[in-house]
Amino acid sequence: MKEMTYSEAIRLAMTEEMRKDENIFIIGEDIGIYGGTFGVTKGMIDEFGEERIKDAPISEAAIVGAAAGAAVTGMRPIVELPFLDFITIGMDALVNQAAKMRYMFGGNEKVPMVVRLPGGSGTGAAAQHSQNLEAWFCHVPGLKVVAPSTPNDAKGLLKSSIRDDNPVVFIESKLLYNTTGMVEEDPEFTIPLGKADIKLEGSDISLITYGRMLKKALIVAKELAKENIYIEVIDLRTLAPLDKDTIIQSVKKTGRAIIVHEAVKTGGFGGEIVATIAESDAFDFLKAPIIRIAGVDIPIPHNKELEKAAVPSEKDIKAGIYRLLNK
Amino acid sequence: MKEMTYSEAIRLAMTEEMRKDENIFIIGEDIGIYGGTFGVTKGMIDEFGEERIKDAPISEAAIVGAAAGAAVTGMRPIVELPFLDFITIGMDALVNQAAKMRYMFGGNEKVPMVVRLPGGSGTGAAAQHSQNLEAWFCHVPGLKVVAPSTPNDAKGLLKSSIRDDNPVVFIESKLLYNTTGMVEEDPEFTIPLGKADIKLEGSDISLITYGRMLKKALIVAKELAKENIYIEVIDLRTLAPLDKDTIIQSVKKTGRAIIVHEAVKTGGFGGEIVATIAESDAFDFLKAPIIRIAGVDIPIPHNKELEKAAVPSEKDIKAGIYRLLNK
Amino acid sequence: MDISKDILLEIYDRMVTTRFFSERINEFFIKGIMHGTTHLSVGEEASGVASCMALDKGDYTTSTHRGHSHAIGRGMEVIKIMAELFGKVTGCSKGKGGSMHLADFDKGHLGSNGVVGGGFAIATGAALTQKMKDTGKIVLCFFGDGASNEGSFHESLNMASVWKLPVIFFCENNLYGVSTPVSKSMNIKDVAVRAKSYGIPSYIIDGNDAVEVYKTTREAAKYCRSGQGPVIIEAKTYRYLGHSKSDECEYRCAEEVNRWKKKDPIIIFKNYLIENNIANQIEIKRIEDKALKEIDLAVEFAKNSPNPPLNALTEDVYA
Amino acid sequence: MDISKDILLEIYDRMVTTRFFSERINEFFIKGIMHGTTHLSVGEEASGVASCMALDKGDYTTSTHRGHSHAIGRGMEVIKIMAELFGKVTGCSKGKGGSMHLADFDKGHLGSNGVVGGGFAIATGAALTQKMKDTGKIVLCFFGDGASNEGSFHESLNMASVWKLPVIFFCENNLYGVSTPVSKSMNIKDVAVRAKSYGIPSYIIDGNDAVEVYKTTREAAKYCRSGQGPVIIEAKTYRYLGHSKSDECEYRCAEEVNRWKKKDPIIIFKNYLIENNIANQIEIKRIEDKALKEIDLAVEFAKNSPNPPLNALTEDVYA
Ligand SMILES: Cc1ncc(C[n+]2csc(CCOP(=O)(O)OP(=O)(O)O)c2C)c(N)n1
Ligand SMILES: Cc1ncc(C[n+]2csc(CCOP(=O)(O)OP(=O)(O)O)c2C)c(N)n1
Ligand SMILES: [Mg+2]
Ligand SMILES: [Mg+2]
Repeated sequence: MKEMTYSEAIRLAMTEEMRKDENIFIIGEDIGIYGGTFGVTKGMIDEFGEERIKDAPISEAAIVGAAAGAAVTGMRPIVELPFLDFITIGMDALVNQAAKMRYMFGGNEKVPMVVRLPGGSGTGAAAQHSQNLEAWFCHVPGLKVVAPSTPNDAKGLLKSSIRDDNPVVFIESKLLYNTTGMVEEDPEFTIPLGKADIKLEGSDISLITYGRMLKKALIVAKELAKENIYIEVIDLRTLAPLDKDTIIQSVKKTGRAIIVHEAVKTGGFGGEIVATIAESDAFDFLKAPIIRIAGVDIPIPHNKELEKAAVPSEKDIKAGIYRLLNK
Repeated sequence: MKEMTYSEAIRLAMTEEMRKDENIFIIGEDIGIYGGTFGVTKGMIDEFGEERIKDAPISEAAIVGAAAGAAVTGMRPIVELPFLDFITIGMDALVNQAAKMRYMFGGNEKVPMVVRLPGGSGTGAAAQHSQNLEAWFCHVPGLKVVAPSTPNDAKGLLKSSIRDDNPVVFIESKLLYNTTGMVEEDPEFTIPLGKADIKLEGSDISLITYGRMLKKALIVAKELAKENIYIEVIDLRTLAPLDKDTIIQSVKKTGRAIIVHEAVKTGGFGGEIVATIAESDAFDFLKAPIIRIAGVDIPIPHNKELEKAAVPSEKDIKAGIYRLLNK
Repeated sequence: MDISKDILLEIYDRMVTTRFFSERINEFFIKGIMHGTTHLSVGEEASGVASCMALDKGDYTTSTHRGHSHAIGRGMEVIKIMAELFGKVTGCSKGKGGSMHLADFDKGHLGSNGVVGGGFAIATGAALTQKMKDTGKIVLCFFGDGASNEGSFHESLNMASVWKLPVIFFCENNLYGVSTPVSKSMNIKDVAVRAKSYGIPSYIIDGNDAVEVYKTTREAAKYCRSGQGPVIIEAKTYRYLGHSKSDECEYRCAEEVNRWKKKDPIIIFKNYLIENNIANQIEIKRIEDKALKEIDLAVEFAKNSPNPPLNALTEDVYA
Repeated sequence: MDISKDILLEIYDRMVTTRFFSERINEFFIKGIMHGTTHLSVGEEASGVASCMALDKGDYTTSTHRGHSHAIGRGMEVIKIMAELFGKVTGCSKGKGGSMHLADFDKGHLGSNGVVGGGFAIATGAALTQKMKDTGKIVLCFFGDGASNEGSFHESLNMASVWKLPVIFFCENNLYGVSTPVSKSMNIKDVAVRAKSYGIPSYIIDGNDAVEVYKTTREAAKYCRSGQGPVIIEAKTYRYLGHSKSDECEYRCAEEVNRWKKKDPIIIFKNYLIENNIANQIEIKRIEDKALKEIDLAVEFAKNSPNPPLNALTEDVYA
């Protein structure tokens, strides 16, 4: 294990895979000498050259669509968009083409591609540079959706995503790029898609989260342990396919569930998690309502204080837990 | 009241509003002499001319974006896309521009526009012409989302949508276009956005649905009434803002909830409805899990039998209800 | 450029096959015995078929909603196309795609597309593969006049030109996008003018002349293969039938249709073959009979084929 | 075309105001005391300001991520722009927009945009309003060289040309989109070439020459107002600073930057004013001092303004 940032872990995952398989290349805006909007691909052009670290024109529809076209003809492209928000321009290519090609053509093709999207607020860049739209992708059969919260998960899951024969939307959290953690160095280390990770075991409440909110959840859980409240913190890691078993088993054990995500609450992926529990046999074990602590239903504002108030705080999470326990 | 089709009701709503307010115009592909993909605007060009029934080039991004630009400068555009699926090309204009303009610029502007999208499967046109993506729009603060199930609702809600000062996504169900019903003729008749309609009262189960599934729900409810099972059928009509009160009151009364929608289950709007119930005080009244009967998680296939099997049938709904009652 | 008799007759064969196929499908829709929708290429057989015939083995194609001529042009088995339109499990897409989703990856046909403009970027990506793997193969991307107003046209042609990718963007300009004449969807007469925006060459040709279509495509393919980048070919042509099922064609006059029918691509090509002593009436007749028979057999095959089993419903969403 | 002294001096005023404003913002970001991100127009003041000054009252503008020059050019109050960047409730967007979301609907400025290419269609729609209401007003749509590769560019310019809408598509070609030089993002030298795809006129001008920018924009505006449709103006210019905060500019050489600094738009314009006896050194100095003072006051105002109240969080999502 070696300590590195989330950003370095992602770069390492790509580097290792690209060394092994020459069909892999990265396509995106300013990912070459500039190193990408968040510096994730910095330096990769020195090793892999312009042909495999492809600086594209500002053309998100063509970037995502060309990746799909390259994927069905034998390449394994990795797309990087500068901000998740701009996938709005590539939605036809992603949703109507990449996700459906295999099924629509009778299962004759594979579409091995990864679309890396830096999501989330916290940088002050406001409404068009701060969204969390994972719920959209989870509603598209044919796509897989991954959202790692730690450097090690990022590395292991990205490698699995690159090796997967389906289009994978890989959501990176901007505010995590500079966070550090211990990362497996073995180039054969991967983390399978579709497996949640219980980041902390507990008996009183199942807290289900992913991405940037994990950190806050763990802090709250540790604080509450002092009050003898034991939270089980489940990091979904992959949203589609969803690891329903882990969620349901945990809720059966604890009898209480709280879902935490950064995306705006209404229509967010939290609803899917609640429904997964509410329609399962874990329902009979429930001692309290299932609640969601999620982003406020607004476009993200620029002002720092407002921006902060738009996403769940540790206080919000704690308040939710107390609410559950008083029930 | 007068009997007319869903399609005629929509045309009448637009015609009445356009006669009253010359700022309203329709923009879309082949909506003039051709009358639109489903004939909804047929004949309108005779009354309103090319200037107000604007045939546009095949350019969905520009169509939706131009509507936004026209809206903020004093017009009240109605967009018609040939199929809901093609909004994928206009997502930036809809989500990053129209929905956010008001908030992002400090509340100084209004964006009165309606985007009419024919959704759903059943026509055999396969994966790229059959989607139900209402869940996406409900996850975008700044948008309102309407999905009428009857001709009268279509008329009343479309008029309210046109008069609304916000971008409204108005989802029409293709398979409903030729269905008939009694429609209010009073040009001042409207139905407010955000109000669900209890289409059938009942005591045993709350069935929450919208759009094309309403018909199936009512048939099932009538059949089950013969077995002394009384279903309360709630037609949401507006998905955003959601009429939580009506849902919660009903579930408090019946103690059981089943959600039915045509869209694929995973990530669908059903999750939001389940969560609305599960986190409310209706939770304490629940006698059984909350279940969703929804589309199979697949792209829509062409074959008629498969296509039919991809969306909830009356049998599926009935089975769900029996499941709930045996609990 | 000399074209061998074999190729010329094969072009004729596929053109008449497309014509008969389309007419048969049209009947089925009129009779209401076919599920879904369709967009027929009657009148456009030369542009769709002769261009495909100009490709080499291993080259790729992407097609549009109006893609039967391309599927047949690429040599896909007619029985499988017919079965697909019938939604049968023996169809090229196992009955899941229908009229707008025909593909045969082994033959390099990456598929038709229900989204207008959906193929531009896919073709560009496929061409990127050819360049990165240095295969010497090229991609032919079909599109309509209407599709050239989609943003994906612009993004893809620009990208292909910057990266000098081997792709022919082949416009079948049939003068209308559904009911909208070119004059109302763009402020220029020729789509090919747009090549200037990308610094690439273009051709404007008579899309109803199979020989010209074939020769121009071969020439463009050669240019692409040489590594100089993409090309636009604009083939002027016309569809005789409605845009899709149930189109009354109120937006155009009968006189216009009749004018174009006098330039029928199949008749023009037949006359060419006869006048140049490439084939005689008997040979021509034999090809036509064979094609008709093939359609009959395909219909037979499709009708007798089973529907996909219900468990196919959830298969092949993921690899 | 004669330009009045008042207008010339006002252009100079707004240009130096933009320069001082930008330099001050740059400092704030270097010091790390500003939240968010920014894209500065230092070196591009002539194209951004003189074009706006060529508009009439009631005309509209749409702007880009690099939009301070346009906001100032349209005569928006500097204190409100500054306050907006500070995220204060006194900002033009009540602190919710920040550097990329400046608008003043009363002044016809429909706003800058965080999405590259996001303004094309909005400008087209605003121009449609002018045409439908027959206002005689026009729209000026700013965009960058990089933005011209977005699909929305193509769709919008095509639509505007087909409908003959009164909109000037004004390209500030600063030779790069972030780190990508024009030569790597398109296979043509001049963005203006793309006007051919839409059958519309275009101009290529020295974007660092305020007088040329002003005159060309007036001329183009006249053309638009006459109902003949849209126009492209391509102004060649250069940004001195990085793309946004924390850009080392590794993708370009110091020599290039220095070459452009010799063609500084403010110095060129100052010399023009003096050489043509439009203003003397003292007048110039007075304008510059006033501008500097205005920035100081704006900073003061912004710093002393309150944050938006917490209840503003959920306000103004809907009308
Ligand atoms: C993105 C998208 N927009 C609209 C449609 C509806 N539609 C199907 S075909 C068509 C016309 C296409 O015109 P053109 O590209 O000229 O092809 P043609 O039908 O003439 O062969 C339209 C508007 C669609 N399928 N996809
Ligand atoms: C749709 C979209 N893609 C990418 C970006 C990231 N981005 C911001 S500015 C920029 C470069 C724009 O270049 P250009 O249009 O030439 O404007 P300039 O910055 O040079 O003024 C990019 C790629 C974005 N904001 N929006
Ligand atoms: Mg056409
Ligand atoms: Mg630039």
